[in-house]
Amino acid sequence: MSLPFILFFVFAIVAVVGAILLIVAREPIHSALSLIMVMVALAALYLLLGAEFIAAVQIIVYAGAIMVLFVFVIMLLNAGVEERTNWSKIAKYAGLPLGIFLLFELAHWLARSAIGARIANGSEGTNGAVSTRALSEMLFQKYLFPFEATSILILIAILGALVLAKRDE
Amino acid sequence: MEFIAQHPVLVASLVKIAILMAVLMTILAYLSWFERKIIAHIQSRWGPYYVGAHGLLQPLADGIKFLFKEDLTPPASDKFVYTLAPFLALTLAITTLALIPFGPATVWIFGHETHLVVANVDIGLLFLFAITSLGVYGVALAGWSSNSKYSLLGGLRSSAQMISYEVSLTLSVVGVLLLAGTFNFNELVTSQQGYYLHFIPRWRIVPQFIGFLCYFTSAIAETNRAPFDLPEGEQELVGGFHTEYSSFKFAMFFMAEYANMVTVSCLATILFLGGWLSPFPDRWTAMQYLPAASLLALAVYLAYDTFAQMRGIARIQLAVVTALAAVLGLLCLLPAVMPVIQGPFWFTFKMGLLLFFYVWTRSTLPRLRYDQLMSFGWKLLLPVSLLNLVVTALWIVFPQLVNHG
Amino acid sequence: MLLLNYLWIILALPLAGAAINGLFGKNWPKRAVNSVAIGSVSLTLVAVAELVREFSQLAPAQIPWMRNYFPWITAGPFHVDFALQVDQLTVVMLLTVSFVGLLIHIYSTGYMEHEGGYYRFFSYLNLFMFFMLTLVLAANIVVMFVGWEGVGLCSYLLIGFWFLKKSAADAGKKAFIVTRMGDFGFTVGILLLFWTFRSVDFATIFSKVAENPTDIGVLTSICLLLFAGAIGKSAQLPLYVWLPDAMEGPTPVSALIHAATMVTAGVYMVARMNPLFSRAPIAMLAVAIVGTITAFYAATIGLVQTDIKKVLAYSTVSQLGYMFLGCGVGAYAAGIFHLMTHAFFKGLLFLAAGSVIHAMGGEQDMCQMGGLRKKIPVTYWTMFIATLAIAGFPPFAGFFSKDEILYSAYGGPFANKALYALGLAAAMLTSFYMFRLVFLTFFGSPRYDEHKVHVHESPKNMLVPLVILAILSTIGGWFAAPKFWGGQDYFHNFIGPVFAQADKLAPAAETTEEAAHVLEMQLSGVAVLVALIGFFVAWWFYIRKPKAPEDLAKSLRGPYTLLLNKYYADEIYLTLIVRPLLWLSTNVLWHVVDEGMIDGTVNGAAHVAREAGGELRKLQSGNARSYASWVVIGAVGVTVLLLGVWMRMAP
Amino acid sequence: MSAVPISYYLVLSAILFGLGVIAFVFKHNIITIYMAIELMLNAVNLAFVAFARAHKQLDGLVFVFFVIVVAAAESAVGLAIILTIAQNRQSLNVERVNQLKF
Repeated sequence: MSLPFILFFVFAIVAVVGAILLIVAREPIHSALSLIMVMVALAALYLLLGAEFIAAVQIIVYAGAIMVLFVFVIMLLNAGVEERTNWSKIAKYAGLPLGIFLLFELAHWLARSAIGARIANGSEGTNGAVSTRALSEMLFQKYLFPFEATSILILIAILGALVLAKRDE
Repeated sequence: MEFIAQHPVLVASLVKIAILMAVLMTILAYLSWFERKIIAHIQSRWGPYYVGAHGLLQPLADGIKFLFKEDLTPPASDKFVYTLAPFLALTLAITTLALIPFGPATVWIFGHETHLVVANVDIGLLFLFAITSLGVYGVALAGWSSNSKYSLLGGLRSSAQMISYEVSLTLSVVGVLLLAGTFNFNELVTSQQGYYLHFIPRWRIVPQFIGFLCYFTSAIAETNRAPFDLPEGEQELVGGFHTEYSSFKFAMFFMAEYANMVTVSCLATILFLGGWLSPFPDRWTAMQYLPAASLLALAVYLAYDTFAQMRGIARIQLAVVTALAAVLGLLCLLPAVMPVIQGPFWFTFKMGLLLFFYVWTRSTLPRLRYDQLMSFGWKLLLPVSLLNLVVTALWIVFPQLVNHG
Repeated sequence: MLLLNYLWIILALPLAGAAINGLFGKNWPKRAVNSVAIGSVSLTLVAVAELVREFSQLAPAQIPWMRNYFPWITAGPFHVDFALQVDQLTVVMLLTVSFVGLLIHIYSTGYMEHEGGYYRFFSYLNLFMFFMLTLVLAANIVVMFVGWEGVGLCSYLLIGFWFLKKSAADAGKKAFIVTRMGDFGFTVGILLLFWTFRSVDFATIFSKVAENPTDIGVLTSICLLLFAGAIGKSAQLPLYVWLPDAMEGPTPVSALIHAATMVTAGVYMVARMNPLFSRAPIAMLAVAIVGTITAFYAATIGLVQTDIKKVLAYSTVSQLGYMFLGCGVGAYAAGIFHLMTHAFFKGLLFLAAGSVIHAMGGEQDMCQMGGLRKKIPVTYWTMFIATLAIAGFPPFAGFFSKDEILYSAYGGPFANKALYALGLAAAMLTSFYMFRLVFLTFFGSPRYDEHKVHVHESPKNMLVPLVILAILSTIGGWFAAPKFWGGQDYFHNFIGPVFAQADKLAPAAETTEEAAHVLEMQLSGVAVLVALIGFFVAWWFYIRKPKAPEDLAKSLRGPYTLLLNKYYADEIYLTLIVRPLLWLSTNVLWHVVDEGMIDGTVNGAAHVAREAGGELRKLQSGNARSYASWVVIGAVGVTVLLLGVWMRMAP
Repeated sequence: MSAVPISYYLVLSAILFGLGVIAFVFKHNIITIYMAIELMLNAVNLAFVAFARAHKQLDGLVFVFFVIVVAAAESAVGLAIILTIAQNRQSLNVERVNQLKF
């Protein structure tokens, strides 16, 4: 049981627990906190996978910006305990069981399937972090156009948010 | 046991963390004293004076007071989050300091090599930003959980403020990153070695002066300090997000604030002021004695003070301090210590300077109105830092364009 | 080498003129419009002159001179450049078009003076020049097709220039539609051409067809299809019907488009395509036959028409027939030469006719004229010269060209006596109806009310073109005067290289040089004789015994009415083609196919959709959680399919 | 240092994704449903990073980057929508926002 395994299992458990808490919590703010927990744990896992930059971005953008936005909105709307109505029969009788089934199916397949094994072998020998420089070069050369496209997308999103949130007198 | 043997890194880190925490806590404690003293003198008062000589024991007294006060929890509050918030704030604030290198990458202490940093991460700066960006939660959650209008508004305000100023903070730093081409603190510092015209140090503040201004301004806002300390604007909303907090939880917010100040100043030192680098060229070897000299000078002054001014118990306390200063000064003269002490000395010196600026602005400038704050952040600071970034980028790219068509 | 490298300037000038007049000319004074229109065309003429000068300095190897400006269409193997080329044929056409065009522009300034839509008219004319020049300069058949359709469009616009007059509008539509039929063939021909040679460039096609002989059947069909286009454009049987109606347009238009230039595009195309045609004897024969029959047929109709412009229109048709006869018997040079001379004298005839109509204040019926000789002498003399030219009297232009065509029809490589005989008859008829026209118009006693109509000579800017054209129709023939006439036959020497391939293919004449000359002498003698006969008959009928025509008409009631009604061609077309088509499209295509099938399908689809929607919409409960569940169900389905089934199958 | 087999990460991401789906169906509060979506995105990101590590290629990381950016845009708009919804009908329960139906 070496250090990476310990760390992996610690953070994996944290993530899963966070996800479960997200589901069971009745207070939106608790859900948000648990989601932040998941995200931080994932960031740590990214570090384990040697993706430092992504880990940082994950925390800065996801945990630091998006989730802050969520918390912000929750505070703004002062969202209280969620009421659990069950008007959608299909969600109750089909959605949930199938969701659980999906979970186990995916997990089982990924654990057992040949691809999973092959990739597991593929992981051997890869060590050391990805250099941020290489990543940035790929981002700004190979994926330059998508990058610009996303910038446009964000601009549009900002405008949309403005238009939506503006109270029309 | 053998697990530890496998991982000596852990041990080293633990030791460093212990030292850092000890030093940091005292610094945080005495930062309040420092601040109160300076403000007092700026307003031509004495400031804390009676608890110990020159009020040197004031922080201790405050700490004890905080500890023994009753810890109130509003009944309507969300207990879990309410308790979580201050811890979050303080932990995050302190964690960042683990990334700050206080001295050269490798120094030799008593024959074996160490780094004067807890964690030398390859992309340290990004991590620092990552952690500081989480700092918002402390405030926001505190504001929300204590379930009171003042707190909520304060929390909302401060989180909004922090988010909006984080943008310009990051942007103003990017200019430096472009010039240095790395996220690693050590490289960031070492890339600032050398001198213009043989005596002006090659610090990033010279080419990035605008960036520095933007950085420092948004840093003040980021740490919710005057003149941007709206969240605890007493006039409109009592104590802001920590209105409902009392005793030690309140103290934690306090310490978190100071820790943030320290972090930000450290960052500014590293990015713009050449970190631990000495402002003087190495050939001026005499300057190596500067730390010792300054400490000894302090000791001398204190000694004079002790015997000229002090009476009774205060005289004894001050004598102890004098002795401490003298011992430290002499310690710095040891050939084993002298090279090691250079980096930290200059680092703390610059950091202290910046902290002094902090206090200075606080005691000088009036508080902004909220809309002023926001428009200042979005309409002035952000564009300026963006412009700075663009100009820097062009400055870097232009030669390439010229050369390679 | 300015213009050789910048050929497009020649196209740009008239286009610019058209654009400027069309866009801004509406409120400009007539003078401004004139200066733009005429300025652009005269500049074009100057450019063409310069081009010819530079062209004359080219080495034979450099001809045809190609310029490739930009790739226009690229779709897989199908690649078309916007490319222009210049060779002798092009030069001849360029000179003819731009020169006659300029004269007619000038003429129009006088003729259209009192008309509305002045700027529109000139903008159209310039546009026509642009397209005509494009057609002539094109280096591949697609660009040529652009010009081809462009001139068609302009002729439509100009025929229907007075679009408020129903007859004019209908004539325009008729011209457009009838030509379409030919163009359909032309388009198919282009496709077949590309399919056969994998290229649309003339140079490539000709070299390929020269190198490896292609299947004769394919070649023939290509040529026939292209010729179908020519039939439509150049108003040959059976698609000639639009040209007489086209006379609804202003007379300058008739002169420029429907006599001098556009209608000859077909001839030009056939000549341009000569390497193909010469390899397809059947096609050649078809061309020749169609040409000859048209020539004769149109001439017969021309005999009895009383509308001065209609007569000219039919004579145009028949002259075009001559040109095709020339090409058909392998004498392309002769055909082109006749094209040129015909441009001169037929243009002149139309302009003169226009001048007459102008003088008569819009009267077009020759039975309402007469005795105008004194009143409008210039018009009279010019028109008389033109008549001599068209009738084929030496030494006027028409003589040489027509004579040469007839000669090659008789003794040429693809000679055919029957065609020759028919052509000769047509020649006689030509001279008859032309002199009939002259006599009816200018001689005898006035048959109009002199108090109402006060005849006046046209203004200078109309007469000058007449005179110039008259001079040309007089001396124009000497460009191609055969040796034994003491001429140098510049024309053939000049244009010869273009038809080198065709001449190589042609079976060598079995007769010797001087024998040929003798034969040609005799034939031209015969031609002149025939023309004289026509002249005398006309003189007899319309000067000597003015009553005779009526008697003849009475005695030959049947044929007369037949001719008068143009062989009832329009009526026949109406009953045979138009009516059935109309019936088909209304009763079958409209009521059955469109309303029944298409609308039925659409409505049925809509109905099905509505019914299905009515059922399915119950799924839309408005409860987002249900939707989420549906999504999950779908996801599970897909994953089960993917992981459970597909992954198992995958090795 | 023996690396953790990639399949572990994949399984983890699968579990997180499944939990996200469950939350997506189970939660009633619109904001939390958004969070569920974010959770799923995160799970996918983990898979991406794992694959990138496995194939020793950076593209996966770039994709993660894009996913994060798009998520940011999406949440900005989404939260604005939520704000308007909450203003118009004083409830965040997704089942109470059911006017848009046949």
